[in-house]
Amino acid sequence: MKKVINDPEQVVEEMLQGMIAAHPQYVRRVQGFNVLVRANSPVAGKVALVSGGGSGHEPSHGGFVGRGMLDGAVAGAVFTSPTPDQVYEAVKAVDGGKGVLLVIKNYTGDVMNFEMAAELASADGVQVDKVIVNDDVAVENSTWTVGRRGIAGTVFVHKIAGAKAETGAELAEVKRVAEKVIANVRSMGMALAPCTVPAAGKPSFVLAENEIEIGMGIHGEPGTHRETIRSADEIATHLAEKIFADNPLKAGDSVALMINGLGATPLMELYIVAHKVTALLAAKQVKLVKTFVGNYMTSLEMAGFSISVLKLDEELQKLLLAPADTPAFVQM
Amino acid sequence: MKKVINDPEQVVEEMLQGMIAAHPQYVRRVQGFNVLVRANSPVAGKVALVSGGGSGHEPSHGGFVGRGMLDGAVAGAVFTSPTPDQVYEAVKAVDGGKGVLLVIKNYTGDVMNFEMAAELASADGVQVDKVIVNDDVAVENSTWTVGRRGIAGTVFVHKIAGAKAETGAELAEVKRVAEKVIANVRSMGMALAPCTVPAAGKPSFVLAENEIEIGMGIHGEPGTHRETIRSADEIATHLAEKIFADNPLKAGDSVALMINGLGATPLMELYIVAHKVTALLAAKQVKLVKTFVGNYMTSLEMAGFSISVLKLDEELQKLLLAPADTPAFVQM
Amino acid sequence: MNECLIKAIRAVGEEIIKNKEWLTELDSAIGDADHGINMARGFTAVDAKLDSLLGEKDAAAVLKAVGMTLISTVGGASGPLYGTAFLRAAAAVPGKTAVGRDEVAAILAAAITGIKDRGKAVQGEKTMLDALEPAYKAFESGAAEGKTLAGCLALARDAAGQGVEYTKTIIATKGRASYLGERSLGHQDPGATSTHIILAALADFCRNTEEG
Amino acid sequence: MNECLIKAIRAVGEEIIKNKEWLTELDSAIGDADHGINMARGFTAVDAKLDSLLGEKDAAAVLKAVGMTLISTVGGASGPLYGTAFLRAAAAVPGKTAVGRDEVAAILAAAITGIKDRGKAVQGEKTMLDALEPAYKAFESGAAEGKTLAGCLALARDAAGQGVEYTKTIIATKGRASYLGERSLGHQDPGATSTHIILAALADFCRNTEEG
Ligand SMILES: Nc1ncnc2c1ncn2[C@@H]1O[C@H](COP(=O)(O)OP(=O)(O)O)[C@@H](O)[C@H]1O
Ligand SMILES: Nc1ncnc2c1ncn2[C@@H]1O[C@H](COP(=O)(O)OP(=O)(O)O)[C@@H](O)[C@H]1O
Ligand SMILES: [Mg+2]
Ligand SMILES: [Mg+2]
Ligand SMILES: [Mg+2]
Ligand SMILES: [Mg+2]
Repeated sequence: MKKVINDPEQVVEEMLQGMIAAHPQYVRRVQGFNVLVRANSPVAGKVALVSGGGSGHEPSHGGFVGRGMLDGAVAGAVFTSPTPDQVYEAVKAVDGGKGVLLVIKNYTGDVMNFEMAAELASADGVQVDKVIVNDDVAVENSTWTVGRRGIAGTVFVHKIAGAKAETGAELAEVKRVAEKVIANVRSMGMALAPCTVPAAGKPSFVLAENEIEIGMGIHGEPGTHRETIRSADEIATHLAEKIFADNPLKAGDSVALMINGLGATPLMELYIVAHKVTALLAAKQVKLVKTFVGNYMTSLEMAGFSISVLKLDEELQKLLLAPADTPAFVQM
Repeated sequence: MKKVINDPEQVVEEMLQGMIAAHPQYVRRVQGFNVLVRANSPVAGKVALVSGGGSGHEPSHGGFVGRGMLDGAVAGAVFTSPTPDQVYEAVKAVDGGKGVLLVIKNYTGDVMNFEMAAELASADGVQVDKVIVNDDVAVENSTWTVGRRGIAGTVFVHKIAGAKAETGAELAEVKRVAEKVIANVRSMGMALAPCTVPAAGKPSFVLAENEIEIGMGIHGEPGTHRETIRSADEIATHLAEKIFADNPLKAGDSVALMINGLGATPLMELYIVAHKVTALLAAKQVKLVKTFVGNYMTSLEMAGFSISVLKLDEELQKLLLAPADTPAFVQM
Repeated sequence: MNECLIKAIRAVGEEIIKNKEWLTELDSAIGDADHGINMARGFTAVDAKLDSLLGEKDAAAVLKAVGMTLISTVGGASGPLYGTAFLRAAAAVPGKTAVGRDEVAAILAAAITGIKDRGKAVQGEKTMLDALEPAYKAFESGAAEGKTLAGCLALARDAAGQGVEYTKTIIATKGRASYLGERSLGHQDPGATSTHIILAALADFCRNTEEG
Repeated sequence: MNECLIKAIRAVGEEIIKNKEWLTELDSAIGDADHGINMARGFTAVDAKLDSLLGEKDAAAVLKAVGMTLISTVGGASGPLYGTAFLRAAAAVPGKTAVGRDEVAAILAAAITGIKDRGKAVQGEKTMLDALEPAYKAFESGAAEGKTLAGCLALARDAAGQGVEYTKTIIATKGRASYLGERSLGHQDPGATSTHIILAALADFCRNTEEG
């Protein structure tokens, strides 16, 4: 394991300290907890958004704390859901009196820990509700599993529900919009190379020089299957078609597109993928409202990418294009 | 070589097509050339900024084309300076009548190719001037070399000179500000793992499991020396102290800081470095005006990072904090 | 006797920490390579917590503190599940100052209910329940035969071990491993394995106590 | 005879393309692993360009077209340098329709001046000049001894080869390799090597032409 770290046990702590030292304009830490909230939290008269999960997905989620997106982000150990007490502290720190929406990625651990936190906060009289993001179409047979996973599409939920909350909307309204995003966003990923959890010290799987993993999650867990490496266009088409099959698009539809790097994939490769996917969308006569290319939901230093397509109606489009100002996502 | 590409010979072409497909709001391509310019170029009444260099440094430089930063970016082959005719086309496409400033990183090839382009454009009657960025303190003995290299500090030149140009300032003024940035910015980098030029097909060097390369450039070329891997704090301190030695800081000084990822280094590690460097600056009682953490000037999928410190006076600070709106750098 | 409970829990923690790497390796095959790390972090915190409980007479208070500590330090799926198990265990032995065979039976039953309530899994889904449910059954049959606590726990341990083996033969339909579909076949479940380790540590501890 | 010049340049291009990987490997040791790729890209474009110049009588026009093509396709440091060399070479043989020994001497001299003007290097800095300058001297001494063009080029090639060996013994102070300081010792310069390849190809071509 070759990493720029000091101590595998301290990576989350030092990262959080680095984030607040780097971005005091945006975020502060809830003392004693692995929780980042907006520098000016709680914001009165606004529904607050809290998300989080295991660390190692940076800039998710701390990088998205700021105006127009999240109010708080909870950082668990690497790839491990944060505990309920941490989430509970986040909820308390951001509640501005209009309630708190938890944006949870659909993993057993995340769901259980966030739900336990919601129970604690509700008992305190805080209005708490939740949405569960499950955009990953790689997990097919969801009757036999705990359902699809939440991956990069979660960033669209942060962005759009965050913009809605900024309008002063009620909790139920913010939740409705978040659920609309969840209903309309689909993602799928692949990996060229694994990543290494610092405390584990070795890669979570091994791929041969000509092998790729299709249907990657974002926790170093294996994907749905392996295959021999193919061209960027073929891989991108394969992933995109799985997405289109799950959420068909017709001529005239509007979408937002995200080509998300998993951590070690250069922008050059992401743009080569973008080149293909935008062409596939153009061939369908789909209107591309905005494209995001970069590292939004990573898996430490995993090489690979995911594609997310969000179908937009007028409401979602307007909220997507609304301003945001966070350490890792700024939009005029 | 394991990459998400189609054809090693087509990576730059497909990347550029991907960029314009993804960001038509920001950039368009000069037909037939590897040149991206602002969607609304030429902007009348404004000095235009053109930069560029070999590809493989994304988001540099095409990602910084937009309001408040560059007007044009020229993409050479991977790690190879673009040719004069390409730069010449960029200059012609962006000149709004107030002249063009070329921002060149100090490499023999870049300097020669950009200068030849300037000669061609001057012959056409375009007002062209240039600045040469040489922020890399790793290259010590500059009497014996072609001088220090230009690396991530270049992004500060784009940002600040770009903001100056946006005010309507004359070419000489924009150049003066750019040179002030160059005089005040220092950088140094290191690598954990090499990168592979697609057309070359294999890594440009090999590092043992416990070896790191200090004083990395951004073209896969070896650094100044190798050493055994140390803790993040030790490495960061070593690089920062080289920077401080070259451009001493005193209590009360204001700086901007960039912790730049070389391509495959996760944000978690960059923030761990930020944690240490911000502490070193705080110990010097230096005021940290803004910190940038992320991939700004990369070297394909190289693992590693660089630190850049820019000493700010009031003028530079104001221009640094001015708005910018480009695919890879947005600031409110 | 609660000194004994505390010692037993410490013995469990020692075994979990000893098996940290192995559990993580099992989780890297069908999960996200953190189960051992999570559990070791949790039981390290439990060990520290127990220091402050040395004088505690109430078994329920000890179990509750362990549950709360696990919930706030383990994270992931196993944190809420094991944490809830201990909280429910506490509720099953209110005010007890001694934990004997019948109390342990009540604890196991309550733990199972807690894990099911929290995780919505049933036996056969390749989870910790595939070790814990047969273990409880074996414990009960041992008790019916009049075996001592140590004897019952030995039976429970062996049944849990068989449960772990059984998890190799089934496809996961709960937790992270479920995403793998058929690829989860042939691998033993990390959570079932940690349950087996816990029961084995308890069995050992009680045998030594009864013998010593 | 300019048909001959075109053929000669094509022969040069073939050798460069054949050595693409080797030149890149040399550049990966002390540079950025692109010299072979750059040169091959350039001479592939030159080859295509020459197709459109088959009827061209003026040697200067051919050389200028080659120079412009190299400048607009090679990039990096070697593009402007070799490109300028060819442009200056063109200027050295205005209106010539035949290129003989004296013209080649003038071409080499002009190329050296062009490379020096553009790159500000002198001999001994571990660049292409360390091959080209001794090659020119050897060519001149051959001419003074009355050797044929092929004979002079053979001398030039050998001197360039020695120049390449010499680059192994010196530290680079120009170009990208200069950043390496002492670490550039022991490695031969890629640009000097490509100059040697060019001269060797020319020598071969002329020997075959004179003999055939
Ligand atoms: N719904 C569930 N019910 C019971 N046990 C479960 C459930 N989901 C997961 N588990 C158990 O949790 C274990 C994984 O724990 P751990 O790796 O610590 O958490 P995570 O999967 O969040 O990384 C699995 O091996 C399984 O035994
Ligand atoms: N100033 C200079 N004068 C003459 N030759 C030079 C100079 N700088 C570099 N070179 C030559 O250029 C070669 C490198 O060319 P190339 O790899 O194509 O360009 P780059 O260094 O820009 O990647 C070096 O090996 C050297 O011979
Ligand atoms: Mg986990
Ligand atoms: Mg180069
Ligand atoms: Mg796990
Ligand atoms: Mg080179």
